[in-house]
Amino acid sequence: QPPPRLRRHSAQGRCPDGMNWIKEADRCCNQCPAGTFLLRACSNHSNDSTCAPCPAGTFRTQPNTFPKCQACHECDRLTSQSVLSNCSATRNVACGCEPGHFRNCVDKSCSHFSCQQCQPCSGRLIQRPCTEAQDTLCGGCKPDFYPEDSECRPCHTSTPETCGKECQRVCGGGR
Amino acid sequence: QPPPRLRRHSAQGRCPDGMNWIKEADRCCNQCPAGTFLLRACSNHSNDSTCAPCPAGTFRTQPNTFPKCQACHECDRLTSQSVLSNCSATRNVACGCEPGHFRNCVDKSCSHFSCQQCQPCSGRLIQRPCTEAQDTLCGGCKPDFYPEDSECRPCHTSTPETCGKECQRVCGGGR
Amino acid sequence: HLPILQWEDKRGLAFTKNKLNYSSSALVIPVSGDYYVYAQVTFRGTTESKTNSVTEIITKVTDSYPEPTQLLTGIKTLSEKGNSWFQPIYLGAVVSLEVGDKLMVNVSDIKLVDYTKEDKTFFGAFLL
Amino acid sequence: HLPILQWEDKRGLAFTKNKLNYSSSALVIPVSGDYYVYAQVTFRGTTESKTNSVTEIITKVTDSYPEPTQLLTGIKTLSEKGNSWFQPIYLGAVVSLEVGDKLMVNVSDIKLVDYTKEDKTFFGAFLL
Amino acid sequence: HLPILQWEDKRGLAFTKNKLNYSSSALVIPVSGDYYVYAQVTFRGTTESKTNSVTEIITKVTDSYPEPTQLLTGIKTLSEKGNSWFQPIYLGAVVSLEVGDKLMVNVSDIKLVDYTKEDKTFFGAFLL
Repeated sequence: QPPPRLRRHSAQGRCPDGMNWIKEADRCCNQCPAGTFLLRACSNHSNDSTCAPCPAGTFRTQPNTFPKCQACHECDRLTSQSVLSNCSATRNVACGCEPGHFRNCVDKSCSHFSCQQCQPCSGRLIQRPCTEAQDTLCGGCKPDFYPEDSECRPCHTSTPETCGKECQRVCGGGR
Repeated sequence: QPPPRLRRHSAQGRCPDGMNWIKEADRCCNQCPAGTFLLRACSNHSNDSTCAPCPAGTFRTQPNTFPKCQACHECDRLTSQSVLSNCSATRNVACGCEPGHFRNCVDKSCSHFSCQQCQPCSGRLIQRPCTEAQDTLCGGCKPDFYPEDSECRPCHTSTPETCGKECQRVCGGGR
Repeated sequence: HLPILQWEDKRGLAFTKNKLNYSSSALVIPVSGDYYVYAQVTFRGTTESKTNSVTEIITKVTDSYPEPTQLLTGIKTLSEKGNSWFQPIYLGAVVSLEVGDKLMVNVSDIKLVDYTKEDKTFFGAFLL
Repeated sequence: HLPILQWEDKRGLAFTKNKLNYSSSALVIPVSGDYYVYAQVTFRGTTESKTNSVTEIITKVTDSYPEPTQLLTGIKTLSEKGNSWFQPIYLGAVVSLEVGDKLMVNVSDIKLVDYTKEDKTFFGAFLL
Repeated sequence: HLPILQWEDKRGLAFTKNKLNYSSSALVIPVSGDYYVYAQVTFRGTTESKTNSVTEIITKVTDSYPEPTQLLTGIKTLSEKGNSWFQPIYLGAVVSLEVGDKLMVNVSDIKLVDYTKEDKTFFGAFLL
């Protein structure tokens, strides 16, 4: 049976759920709810800590007894990122890509990405549309378009002299 | 009227022109002229600081009360820089490029540059000569030189077999 | 001179204490002495940025002297292939400073500084 | 989260003292205060590694809080030509820590960390 | 061994104090203890330099022991396109040193060290 005094210290760090050990108060205090931070630890007469809301530009997603909130991140305008959801007292900003752009991940976890313009598939069929995660996947040439030097050209722009084998195959012989 | 003691403190930092507040002396002292540094602060009987000349390899461009002078920069021989003017007690070294070289700026302010050999415009007219700031700008081929694979070749080296269309146009038909 | 960075000094991980205060883009030295001064700037750009080098300089300004002094400089040439690039530069050293001296961070191009997260670009000093 | 590096804390140049102990991949803070925290990771790879960036993050974990806090981050994109490449990333800054906080180093890809010599990859902290 | 750099210890921003003196290319430790040791070397070259990597090593030499100890190493491979390139390497960490130990900085190639400005290449240490 360890001496009582020792046990009080050994209690350090083991508080009931929803409470944290506060060194200054030398006791367990209630956690402050998400979106707030610990302004003053609880005193001897009550478990309640004094909490204050996170100032603008900061947040806390979880109940805590931190003296400060976390600073919000910002979306990167230079790489065409857009704000999916603003930073709130309980949630960091969420960044995505502007319409017509997709995420070009710099690292595997894609926590760093730049927003790249979706390719237009001009003259081609769209096999898979552009999404936040992936560029458009272009398919073969649209009807009335013929393939030439890895491009799809409209039949109506071809002339008998320029209409090669591929062009005739697609746009018909009656040129 | 603030109490005299306070005023003495409030004088901190506000000295007449040509004088600086010296904490150790707790008073304003005369600045040391450019090319020198503060050896000893002025004492109560005179405003004059004791100044000493900047040691070799150091400089001060302005009147000051610093305990030391600034270290001279050096010109970069590896990148063919040359000394435009040596470091003096009152001025840092000035670096430029050796004759026949121009500054190839690494950054926008061109505080970092390497010296690149001016291009010779062999067989061409010099549209704008090489300067410290820019490479030579070569123009068209010199008289009696004809253009071939982006070079200018002297007419006299061409032979009837090798003298193509351009060569004949420039060097005349009587080949 | 090169553009001067502005800093957050209260929110998140940022803090100042012992009268080493931040005001108008500078840390102001409260007590003469030797300080370890450090800063990291994460530069980032895209192929359009067309930059071939980035520079970070920690500078000292003394009220009584008209010219700033460059204390620490990091310059890196870039040869990036991808459409977007990241390049951090860390600088740190001991310098002797006088009360009232101001410390600032200059960069070659403010548009290329990654300001989006406080753990990627930071600046500080402590008295030895 | 990114993988956490494990460290040697006794052999060679490594040491811990003043109760700033190392346990299960973390330095455990014995006394609340301001610490200068630093780490260098040397990344290395070959053309087969097919990586276009490396990242090093010094993270803080507090038992009473479910999410780690990213204190310092270094990210560098790679555009290496040779068949093998080396890329060191150094990070260091002052952070306020509480007793019991745990400091760890996360990396984008453990396979790319050069663990072969203690002078190339290291991690530490000291109380100001 | 790799060439050893020589340093200026008096002029400009350079200084030594508290008997941590500089002599024949080395900082000499006056008092046993834990020191934060740091150094930055800015390497620079041109296309003619034909180098594919640069290395900086902070080394400890103890009179009583014939071999130097490598304390901190930074190695970076180069893949530069432009006709001139710049590459800074910063190193810093806490090491336990004995009175009389000598600290030096070795580099892969002295010709590639940018010696032109004191704020680009520097070396120092302080007792914790």
